[in-house]
Amino acid sequence: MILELKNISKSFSGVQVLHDINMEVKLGEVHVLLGENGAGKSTIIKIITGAYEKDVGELIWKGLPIEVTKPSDSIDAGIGTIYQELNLIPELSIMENIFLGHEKKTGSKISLLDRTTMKKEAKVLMERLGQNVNPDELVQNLGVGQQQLVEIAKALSLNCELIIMDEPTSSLSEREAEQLLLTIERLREQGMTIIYISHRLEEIKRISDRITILRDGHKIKTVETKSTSIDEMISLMVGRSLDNKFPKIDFKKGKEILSVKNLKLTEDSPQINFTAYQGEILGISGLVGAGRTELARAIFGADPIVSGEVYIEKEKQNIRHPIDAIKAGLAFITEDRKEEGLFLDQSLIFNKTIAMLNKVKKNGLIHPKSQRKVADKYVKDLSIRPNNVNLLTRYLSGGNQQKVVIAKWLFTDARVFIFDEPTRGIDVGAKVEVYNLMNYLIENGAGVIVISSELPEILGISDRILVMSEGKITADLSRNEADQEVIMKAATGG
Amino acid sequence: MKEQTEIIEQGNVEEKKKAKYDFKYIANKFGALFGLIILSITLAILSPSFLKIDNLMNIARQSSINALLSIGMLLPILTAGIDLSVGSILAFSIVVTGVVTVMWGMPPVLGIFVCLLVGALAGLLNGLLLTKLRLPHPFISTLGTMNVFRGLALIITGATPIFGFAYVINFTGQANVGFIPVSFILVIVISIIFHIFLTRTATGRYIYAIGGNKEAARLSGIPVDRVLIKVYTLSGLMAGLGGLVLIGRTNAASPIAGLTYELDAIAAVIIGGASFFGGVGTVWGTLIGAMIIAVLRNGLNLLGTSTDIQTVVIGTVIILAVYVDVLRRRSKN
Amino acid sequence: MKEQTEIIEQGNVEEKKKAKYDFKYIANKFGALFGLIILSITLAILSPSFLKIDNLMNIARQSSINALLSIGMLLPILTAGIDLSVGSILAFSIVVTGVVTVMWGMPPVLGIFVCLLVGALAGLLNGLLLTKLRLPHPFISTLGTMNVFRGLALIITGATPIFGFAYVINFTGQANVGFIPVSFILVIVISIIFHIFLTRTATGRYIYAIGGNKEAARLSGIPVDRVLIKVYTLSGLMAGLGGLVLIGRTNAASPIAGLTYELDAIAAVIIGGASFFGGVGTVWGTLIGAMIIAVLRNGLNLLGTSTDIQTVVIGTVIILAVYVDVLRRRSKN
Amino acid sequence: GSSSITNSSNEGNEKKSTEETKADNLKIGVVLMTLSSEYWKIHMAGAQDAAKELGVEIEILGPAEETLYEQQVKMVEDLISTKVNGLVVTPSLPEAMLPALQKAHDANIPVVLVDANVNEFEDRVSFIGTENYEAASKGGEYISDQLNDGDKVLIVRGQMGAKVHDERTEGFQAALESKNIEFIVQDAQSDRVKAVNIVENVLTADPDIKVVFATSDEMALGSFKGLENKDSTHIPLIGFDGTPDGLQAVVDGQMLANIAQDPYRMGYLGVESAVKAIKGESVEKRIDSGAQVYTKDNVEQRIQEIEGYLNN
Ligand SMILES: Nc1ncnc2c1ncn2[C@@H]1O[C@H](COP(=O)(O)OP(=O)(O)OP(=O)(O)O)[C@@H](O)[C@H]1O
Ligand SMILES: Nc1ncnc2c1ncn2[C@@H]1O[C@H](COP(=O)(O)OP(=O)(O)OP(=O)(O)O)[C@@H](O)[C@H]1O
Ligand SMILES: [Mg+2]
Ligand SMILES: [Mg+2]
Repeated sequence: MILELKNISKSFSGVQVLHDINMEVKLGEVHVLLGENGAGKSTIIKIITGAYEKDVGELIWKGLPIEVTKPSDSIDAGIGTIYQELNLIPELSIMENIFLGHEKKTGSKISLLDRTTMKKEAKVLMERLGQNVNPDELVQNLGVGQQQLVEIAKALSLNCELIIMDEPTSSLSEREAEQLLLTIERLREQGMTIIYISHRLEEIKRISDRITILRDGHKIKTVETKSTSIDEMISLMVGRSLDNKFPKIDFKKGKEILSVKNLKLTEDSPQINFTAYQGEILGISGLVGAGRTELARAIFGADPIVSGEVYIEKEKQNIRHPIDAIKAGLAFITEDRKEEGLFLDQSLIFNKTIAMLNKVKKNGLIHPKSQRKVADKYVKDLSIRPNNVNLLTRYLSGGNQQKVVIAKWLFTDARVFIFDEPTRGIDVGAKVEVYNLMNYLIENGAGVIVISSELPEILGISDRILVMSEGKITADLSRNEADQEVIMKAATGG
Repeated sequence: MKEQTEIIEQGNVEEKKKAKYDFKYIANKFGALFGLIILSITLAILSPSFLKIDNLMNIARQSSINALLSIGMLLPILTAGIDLSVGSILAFSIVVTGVVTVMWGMPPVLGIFVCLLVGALAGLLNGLLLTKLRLPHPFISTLGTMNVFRGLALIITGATPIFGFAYVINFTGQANVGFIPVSFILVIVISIIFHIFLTRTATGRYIYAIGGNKEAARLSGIPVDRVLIKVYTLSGLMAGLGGLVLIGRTNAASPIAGLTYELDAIAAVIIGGASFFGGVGTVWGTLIGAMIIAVLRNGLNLLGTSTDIQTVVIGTVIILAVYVDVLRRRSKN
Repeated sequence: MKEQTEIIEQGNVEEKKKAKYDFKYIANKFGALFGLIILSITLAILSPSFLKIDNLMNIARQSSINALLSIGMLLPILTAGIDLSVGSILAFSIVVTGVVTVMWGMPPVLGIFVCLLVGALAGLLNGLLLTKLRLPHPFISTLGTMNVFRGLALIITGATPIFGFAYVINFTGQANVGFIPVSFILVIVISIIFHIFLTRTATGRYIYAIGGNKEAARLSGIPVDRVLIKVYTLSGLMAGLGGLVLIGRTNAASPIAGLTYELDAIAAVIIGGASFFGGVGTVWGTLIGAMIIAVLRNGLNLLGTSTDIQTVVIGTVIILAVYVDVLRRRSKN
Repeated sequence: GSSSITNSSNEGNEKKSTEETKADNLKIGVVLMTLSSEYWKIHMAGAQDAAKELGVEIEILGPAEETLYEQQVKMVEDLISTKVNGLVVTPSLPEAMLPALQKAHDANIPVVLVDANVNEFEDRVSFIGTENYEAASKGGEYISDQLNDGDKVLIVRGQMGAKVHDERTEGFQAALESKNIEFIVQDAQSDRVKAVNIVENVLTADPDIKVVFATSDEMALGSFKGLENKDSTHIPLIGFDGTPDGLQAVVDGQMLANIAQDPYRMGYLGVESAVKAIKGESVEKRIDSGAQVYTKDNVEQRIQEIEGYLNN
């Protein structure tokens, strides 16, 4: 037994989110925490690492009680953590971020930083994760996926005995996720203990030894992975079974709704052409850094373009700014909820209505009652928890934050929705709700484009799939043509 | 910081919940008052003159200029910016008003308009500099214009104050309704308008959005630049309005009026619970912040405290006022 | 902002990349110099005295106090904070030094030590207030102590300047080595030390990390509070050191010394390319920012510009200096 | 002061003082331009000594800087609230003080103006002081002999727009009007270091400056350092204020002359006149407290006087 949690409870502002949690992590196992969004997984992690202080309970580390009051306590004890939200310093380099807090120093008296050694080690660490990068590159220049890998490298560099990973694969594409899973398996072989959180049930099945299931802050039970099917996992965490993970309605291809012609993002980037139709869900797949986000941002007017045209319902649009895009009927659900999506210090109501305040006005003024009404509706539709629309979004769990971002854009009455990694961090149950929402949108004649790095998702929900590689569209596949292999081949450049 | 907005948001919470958390709710809603109340009680004990109507009206009158400037300053701070030029804009507005009314003989009523207009235009310039030049932070544009407007005020007047304003212009800063200073009534009216503006209009909510997360605001289709220009224009307008009150109070327009007023205004906003990082703050908090400063200065004068000791006490109270707020919020959790 | 740090980081980039981007690399590396160079050329054309060695040494001497304060100020700003109290700390340090050496007769060498120690302790107080009271932003703690230390300086001296310092104390601010002012040499040495400190030590990088993302820094096990305390202590120390130079420049310790110096220091840091939002900024940029301010003041004096126009010009140049930098960076992309 | 008119509001005040206060329980409020400079500390000493000798209570206020004229207004208002029996005010922007003074008058509080007059306020008990303008022109007259037609003179002054420094600058210039002097006026904002910088810079561009005049001793002492740094201590330097350090600089030959008003006397007379007015005694409407140019010849005596003031 490397770590034991005894009678851990925690509440925030009078609301109890963990109820008397007891749990044991065996030396050398991969132990998964599983539960719906807001079940309390991240909170348990943060209590173990000292990011939060527990109200009551006890932590036993290698047989001895341990007092963890601040993050450095857990780091010193030998626990490395990758938090759900990225915790990197954008202004610092990859190397500096990896060694932040445990820098290598030259032996001399004034102990300057040993940049050469750190750089070498950083490079090696990143290579182990399949990334050939310049360790001096600033983190702010990396995509979310690469940043996540830097986080992982940072935890690995600690030489710790227990690594905690809170949804590390949620922002990774299949290939990077695979790299990570291999790394985890290798670490386990070397005797490392790992606590792992994910909403991707297949990977849980593959790498874990045991699973502790949480529901609403209560521990339901701990099970052996070997003897548990995915359906069982679902019914344990949701409290009911889920018959269809990818509800799909019949595809009736309608009019052309969005068309991109000869779009060039930079002088020397390739031209991009594609069209989306009413009544279909158009998936865009690709590896991390393939340029999907850049494409979406360019269409949405968030970044300048060099040349090219965007048509909505065959009408040429002049989009220079997100305002133009919204006017033209576009919605863009960004992938980085914290940096680009949410107003963390504002309530759910605020976040929900900010992009379309005209709809909640009465006599020229914002009408709090109507605001509240629409917020309540979406809280119910997307099962956002807790269902307090006045709570600051900062205090929502990661998955629930993601739902708030989606809710914001659903409210804008757009005709074309571009979802960039929409189900990142969302639990299986809620995913189905998001897919149903997409179905609802196409039923009502909207265009839906989904960028996703999760292959099963892309395959499960799309009617047509574009694959991108190095800024180019390398494949345009119908639902029937597409499978994992074809996509991976196109994604790696043909 | 964070908790406060939460509370504000909870303004619309269901009745039964409100009842349950009743005491807490009120204690927190009026939390920024805590410091002010403690301070007032202390001063009332120390000085018999403090609670007299006469003196309370002094405070009302004396707080008004800073209150107006602070309400203006709240806007830039909500957007995670700052406006260092308000003191200079105030001076610039009033000397221009002096020139056009006293020296050129423009009708006084128009003079009022000029004072506000000059303030607003000066603020507009701040906004344009910030957004069109894409300056990294308004500290620069407003530090620059703080010097520019001060210099212009000196040049226009040849560094000489202007006197002899008409009663119409002096009215706001000088007159009373009953025993209540017009300037204080003005502050209340402006506060209500700004409160509605910030909480109930799209632009108002955009201000919070920009301060909370500028990139998210942009991607949500908020016209960030246009809102910022409005913000600095309004801040300038409030400086002009503060100037109008100052003319009335002193019957003069001096080119060195308003020196260091920006510090008092910023202090009021921050004491009132706004965050330097933007997105958090209220008109009422700001108003209370301005009152704390005014009450403190008044009280120390009543007690006859010498300047050097006053300086030390004011410094200490600024810290304590914010600390009381920190404690209150911490105890809440 | 971001680009600048990037450039510094690229100091270690592979040779072939460096070669390819050679011109750009140099243009950017020395980019913050652009404004300074343009300004200097303009002044050299306008005033024949500007480029005289004699005058250049004037500038070296005159920039030194602000340069020291600015280097100190860079630290809080890097952590997304601010230190408004540096001017007051400077005054407080020098009057204490005056009291202990001139009035109590302490050996002058110890006096130097006292001056620095008082500065550092005052800064330490700022750091402790910020971290232990968990104040939301150092604007509050340092606005408070700005008043407190000024008040204390006045109380200690009864508002009377102290003069008659020993040569040892005056040395730093007064003496030359050859024709180069000791104070300028001091600035260079301090710059090098701070550059190494900020770029090559763990604490230095933590300062950037805290400014970049405080929560991430905390979760990485960085002792955030301890680093912040160091930051404000160092800022105070530099104010003390600036005070030492000031004593030498004026042969006196006045309790009203250093009024508004914080604004000049902040301006230098920001003109030098640091970001108010933390995490971005360099010692060299700051130094150039301080030089721009000093050159400007010197040039306007040489030209005999009248004060009101000077004020306008200074304001305009502050904006332009930053704008030039904005343009340079934009053209880079 | 030529005319000696009895204060018009005397009778009213007399009634009030007999009704509400005993003569030995009087409280005088004094509002100075600032309390954070040596000049005003001397002024304060005068006021305190007068209060002690006359057995009245005294409350002295002043803003942190001379430029904060609105705060002075607040201080007068606040003192009215505390029901002082008399007020002594040194307005830094005189006209701005008018509404507050009117308020004092309406509350039957006699007001003595010191150092700077408020012309429009007819109800003042008295104005005590020397106009800064006249004092400064005395300094100009003093140096006039040493200047030739067309010479350059540097004036290092305090904050532009601050009345005290405006008047000192203008007075000095006016006295030299006939000489066709080229004046270089620079604002050092009463900061010693800025004065050093300005003198260094101006002398670099114009080494043929013939005289330096600083509108306060703080800046004059800084100017001397500037002269010293430019090896130009031969250039005559004139200070203003007559602070102990400034006078000592005259003794040491650092300054040629120091123009001094008599802040101690002003402070003393201010309180004394206020008390007289409260008691219904007659006070001259205009009292000239004198101004003097101190040079090596007469400075020693003045230093002794000042020491006497400050040490009792
Ligand atoms: N700082 C906080 N203040 C208030 N409530 C909080 C805070 N942090 C978390 N919560 C609440 O605690 C509950 C559990 O959150 P937690 O982040 O642990 O969920 P999770 O299981 O990790 O969910 P997800 O799968 O969405 O990441 C949620 O209801 C959340 O709103
Ligand atoms: N701000 C930036 N500055 C520089 N390069 C960037 C920036 N953002 C992304 N990139 C790079 O641009 C390329 C395309 O990134 P983009 O984010 O569009 O890819 P993606 O397919 O959406 O993958 P991801 O899953 O990482 O979001 C990548 O190589 C990425 O590293
Ligand atoms: Mg979580
Ligand atoms: Mg992406």
